[in-house]
Amino acid sequence: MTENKPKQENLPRVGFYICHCGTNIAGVIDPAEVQKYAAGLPGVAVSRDYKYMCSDPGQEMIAEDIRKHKLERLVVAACSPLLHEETFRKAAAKGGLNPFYFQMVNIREHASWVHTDKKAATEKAKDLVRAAITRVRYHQALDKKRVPVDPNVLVVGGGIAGIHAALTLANAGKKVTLVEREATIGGHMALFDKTFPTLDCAACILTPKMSAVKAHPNITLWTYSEVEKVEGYVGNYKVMVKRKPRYVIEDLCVGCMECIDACVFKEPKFHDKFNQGLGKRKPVYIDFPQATPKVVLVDPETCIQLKTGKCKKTCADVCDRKAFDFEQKAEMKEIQVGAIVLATGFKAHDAKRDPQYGYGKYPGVYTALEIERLVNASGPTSGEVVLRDGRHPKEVGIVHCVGSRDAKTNKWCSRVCCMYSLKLAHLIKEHSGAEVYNFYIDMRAPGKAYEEFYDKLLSEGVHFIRGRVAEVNDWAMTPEEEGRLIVRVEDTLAGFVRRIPVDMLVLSTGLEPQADAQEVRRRFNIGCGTEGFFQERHPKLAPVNTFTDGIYIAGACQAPRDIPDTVAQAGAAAAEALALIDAGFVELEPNTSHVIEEECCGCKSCLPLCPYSAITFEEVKKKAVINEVLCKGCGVCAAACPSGSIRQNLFEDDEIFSEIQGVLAK
Amino acid sequence: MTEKFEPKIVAFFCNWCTYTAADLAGVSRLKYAPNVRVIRVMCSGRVDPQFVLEAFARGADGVLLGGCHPGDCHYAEGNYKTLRRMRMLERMLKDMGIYDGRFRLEWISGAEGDKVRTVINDMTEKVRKLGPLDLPGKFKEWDKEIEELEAQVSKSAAKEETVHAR
Amino acid sequence: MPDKPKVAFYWCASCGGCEEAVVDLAEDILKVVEAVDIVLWPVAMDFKRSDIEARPDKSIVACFINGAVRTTEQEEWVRLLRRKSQVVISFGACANSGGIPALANQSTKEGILKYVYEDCPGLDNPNKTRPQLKCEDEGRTLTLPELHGMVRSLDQVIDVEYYLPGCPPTPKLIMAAVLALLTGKLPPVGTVLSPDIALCEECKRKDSKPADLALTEFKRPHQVQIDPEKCLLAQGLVCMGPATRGGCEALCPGGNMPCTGCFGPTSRVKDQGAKFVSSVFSNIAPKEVKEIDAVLDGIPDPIGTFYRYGLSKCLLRRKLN
Amino acid sequence: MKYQYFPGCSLKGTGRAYEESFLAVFKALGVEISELEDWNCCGATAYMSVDETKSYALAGRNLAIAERAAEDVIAPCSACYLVLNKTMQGLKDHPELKRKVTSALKAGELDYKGTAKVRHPLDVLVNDVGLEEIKKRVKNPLTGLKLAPYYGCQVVRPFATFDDQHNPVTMDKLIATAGAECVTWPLKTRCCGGSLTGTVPEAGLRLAYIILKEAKKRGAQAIVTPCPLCQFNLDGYQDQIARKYERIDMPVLYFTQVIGLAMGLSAKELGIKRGIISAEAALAGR
Repeated sequence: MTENKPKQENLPRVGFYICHCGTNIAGVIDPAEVQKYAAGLPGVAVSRDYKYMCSDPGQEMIAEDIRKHKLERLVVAACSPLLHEETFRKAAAKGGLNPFYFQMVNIREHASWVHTDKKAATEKAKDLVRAAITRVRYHQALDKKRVPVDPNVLVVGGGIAGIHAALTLANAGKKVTLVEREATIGGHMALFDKTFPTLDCAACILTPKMSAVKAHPNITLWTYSEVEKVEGYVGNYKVMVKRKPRYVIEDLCVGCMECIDACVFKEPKFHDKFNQGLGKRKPVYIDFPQATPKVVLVDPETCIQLKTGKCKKTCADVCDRKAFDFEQKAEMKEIQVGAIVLATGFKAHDAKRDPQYGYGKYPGVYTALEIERLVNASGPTSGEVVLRDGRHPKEVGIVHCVGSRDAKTNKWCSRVCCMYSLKLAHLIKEHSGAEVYNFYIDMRAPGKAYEEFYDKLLSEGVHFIRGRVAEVNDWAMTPEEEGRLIVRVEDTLAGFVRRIPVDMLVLSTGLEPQADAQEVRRRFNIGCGTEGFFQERHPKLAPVNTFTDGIYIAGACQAPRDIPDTVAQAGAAAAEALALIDAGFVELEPNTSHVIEEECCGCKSCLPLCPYSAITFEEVKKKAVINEVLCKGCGVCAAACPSGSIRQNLFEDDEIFSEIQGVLAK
Repeated sequence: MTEKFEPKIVAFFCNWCTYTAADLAGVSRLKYAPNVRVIRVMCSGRVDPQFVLEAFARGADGVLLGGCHPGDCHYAEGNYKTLRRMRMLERMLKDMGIYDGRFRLEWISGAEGDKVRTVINDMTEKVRKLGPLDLPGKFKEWDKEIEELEAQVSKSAAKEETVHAR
Repeated sequence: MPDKPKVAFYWCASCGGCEEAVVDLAEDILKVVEAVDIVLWPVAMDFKRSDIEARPDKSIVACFINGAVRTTEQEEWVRLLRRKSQVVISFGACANSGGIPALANQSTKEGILKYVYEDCPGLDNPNKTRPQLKCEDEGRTLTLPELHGMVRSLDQVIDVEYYLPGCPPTPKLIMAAVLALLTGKLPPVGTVLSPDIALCEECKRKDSKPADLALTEFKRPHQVQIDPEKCLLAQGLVCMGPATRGGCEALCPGGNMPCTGCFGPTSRVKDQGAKFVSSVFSNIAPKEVKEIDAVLDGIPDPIGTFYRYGLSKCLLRRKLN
Repeated sequence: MKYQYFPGCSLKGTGRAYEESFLAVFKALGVEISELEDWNCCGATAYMSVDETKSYALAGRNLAIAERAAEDVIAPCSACYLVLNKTMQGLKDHPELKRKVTSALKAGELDYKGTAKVRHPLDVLVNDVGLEEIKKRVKNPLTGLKLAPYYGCQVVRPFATFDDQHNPVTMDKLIATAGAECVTWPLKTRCCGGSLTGTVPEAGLRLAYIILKEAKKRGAQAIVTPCPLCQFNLDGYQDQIARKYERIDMPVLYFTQVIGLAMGLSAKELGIKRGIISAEAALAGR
């Protein structure tokens, strides 16, 4: 079998440099010895050691040597390439050498700093240097590719995160398309009455932003729509959006809502999703008065016309704008964007997964979101705290950590439940005068003015019982308990088990990833952590970036978070997108892979390996083709090509084999 | 005099997690055995089983492969591909007589500098106990049987030639 | 009449299939015989070693050697032929990479002898007699060649100019090689005389291969009803085609059997088995160790499967003991 | 359909009515039942707390015998069901324990592999026979009868996979299939007093009383259970409960008796009369 080994006599001329890094390296490794050793290796034309290679004189020395000694390759033994690879590539370029004819040897982080045996560390440095010198002979001249960035942005999700990101981008003059799955923007925040800890009215702070979105000349708002497909790469995404039929022409409807009154159903009788099923709606409806866009829609599941085709269509008759269109079909729209902000939010934990709390079994048990609607002035009871059977609760229990901090369901802390439980306790007490019991594991109030809010609640006379509720049932042991819900809980501060009868029980359900988070992440080619929330590129240093360039995340789709943090993150995501767009182009590291066409047999083994869909199959030639712009340079395909027909720049087989041989040749 | 055997271990570390962790170990000045030589790849998925075999064939006493934890791969799923093929490679190595931890796959995240130390120390000690693998030496040893004959044949050939010439 | 070029054929550790392949040239063989003088062909003609020894060095234009090198006698022969030949063509999988005989590199020489002469079921050898390298019989000394410690490919013993791959090489490739030799249109030394592109290129099932195999199970050919149209890998069968050099025109897949890799790897690959593993196992479905292992269990003999013809050329060369 | 049957001590003693009704119902449903040959104590009772290994060995012996046949094993007693399943799991999780147990069994020329499948009759009735099939054979629907399903602690915890641990419903479905009304209550799996009635009677009796009282309060005419110990505790101590608290007079039936009645089997075949608190009034009065 052939091995294209460079012949001894035509070896490229290598310049070798070893850095002392003050005493950081020289304190353990003997640079002079390594330098002498390298000088004796085949092909090495120049070998030097120097105090600080990364300093200007150090770099200048390299550039000078390249010119003077006609060096064709460069090896520097110093710190980690993650730190200074770019520095020495530039030094090479300054000397007129292609920057990729360079290999760096890490003898600081990987040797001098981690070893105490000087002799062994020096030997290790020699091995690594020999490997690099052997390897660098195989290096190829490469160029960095630049691709332009489309200035338009897609924001997915119309909750407070998406709204804020869209407005920030639009205010900066970028064209934004905001896509929302529901009929209105506003997200979970639109359900709330008040927000903690300031207790400002959620509608008062949210609805102006919603209207601003609708009115902004730079924002195209598509509600009742979903992203179906995403193609392309950073700066150049092609997105397919499906606009579901509302059966009402959006541009014609002015939101007068006369059609709702005119519907053949005299009374609303269908499940009202927006009100968590606590209220009822008609087949033609609008989620809430401030819905944005303020456009009605028709539910095909319950509308007689859409189900049977036989209805008097009183709704359409009353519409003088002729906005009804019962023939409307789903529409596919294609847009081009340079960046995408994902703000798809969360799903509340399904309380039925914890049967011990009796949700769905006892009508007196509610989820926190239901209570949000119940205490909301514009909710189904106009803010009156009333039980499903019409009674007014005298005592109310709030169970914290339902679907949070629980090995059986979700291990994570949902971060907002303590605070919203406090808020609900306050509102319930305020609206009904009931005694309120909070059952908590730990009270977590780590935000600005949060602990103070907790203090306020304590002074309001809300009861706090530290303990995880074991069970809720209707098993009365005394006459006083008759007809009530019994909360059994170990009071871990008092040290005994208590039975607390209540009339209403609120389950503070945790925040979970959206049910389709996995599908969505695949559609956008980003990652999910083990718990299913979208994965940020770095938990500290790149919290709104993803591993796919040009796609940013904000809000509770990344992890449970409250409104202030969500808005801050949305702003950060918008800023990252702006930084990308305003640069105008992106430069790509040339460590991409490519298929050698005449060697490829078209076996498709590489196709499914690429998480970025950079590899496609060219159906005419029946060969695999790699789009080098989409390729992120992992090299999985190169490792797996069964006939060795894929090469990865900077990590070619020859380069790695020679490095292995070099490191072991002695 | 018997010198203490110092195993040679070749490591392939992914750029984003394990190589970064090794850098972190350095920055934290953790001390560990000087027996490992790291070769950097962008993703553990770039590691072709051929590289592992080549390292053994060229004299490595052990081969260590480090990647991101499952689910944390910088390239989404590269480490799963590594895991799958390396599970098979492990079986093949065993069938070829290389086992007992001479080949090791570890998931080390960028935050786990300490794990770099413990894994390297542990592997160095384990391989030290196993003793040298020394495949290049073995290859030479095995090929002695044909070298002997080669020498003989060429000798007799030389003789024949002289006879022939006469 | 001017001397026709002298050509030799020789066999080492092989099954005879390579000889059959030469015979399979059918009437074409007459053209060959017309063009050359065969000076050695143990399967068909009666020449002695002394005949070859008597020839001048490099007097044979081309020598085709099939079979792996397992014994001292084979080694002596190939060294002799090397000396007498201008060009040596390593012929067939056994010569190229050890072939089926090289699977013996999973056992020691002693292990093999012990099994064959002592432990093998159905053996009637109560005294555990083993053949002797030398014995005296009626005053004559009889000798037997000695088994080497391992099976080697031809190029691990002598230098080789060209390789004809296959178990056995196809008549078409043989004829092309012979023509190249006769016309002097020879590629660079070291070339494998077959297209340097993997087998899928010429496989009729290629189009039916799905992009994502996501295999959940491996099966052996006898365990399934093989679909004659569909890609064999897609059917869960280990088909080495993607990691195997083409040139055979996908004979086995055409005959409803998966490729077992006899043509060896392409020139870009050092170790066919390792490379195949890298490719096909990256594409299995499971992500959990337990489930992955369950899939791998479908391949009970990995070495015998992935190195069926190439264990001598495995980078590790043989099983360590 | 064919099963092996592991009676355990209860079904041959205090729980005879369970055995009678179980066999009668399964026979009427056309399910073939063959008693496990040469079975021994399941290993429950005091064994588990005194010597775990011996307890596992005892259970292991039954399992090893059961493995000889291909059929699943039905263990109607909750304790037997629990211990046999616990043994399978324990021997799977702890190789050392398995080694000890298998070597003990080897001495008795038994080979334990861990391939048996231990089932509860509730599971078999609902998932193998099926409610539809049972419904077809209901000749005498128990209309108007209000029954409280009481599962006890062992049958769904922790190994059962056929029902929810917090809120089991298989027996509820069977009661409904029998045509009776099912009481909803939160005490389905609360402790019946277990062995405490014998050791710490003041605690045990209180627990039994709580269950009986709540069932009565919710209008149940009888409690239905799949566990012989529960049946014995709830049925047998009502006199003592009457002395200590109040008289309840709540019949406690096996679910197999209830289904048997609905299928038109005779009270005699089903051992209805074996109960201490007579069920006759409840059954007649509906």
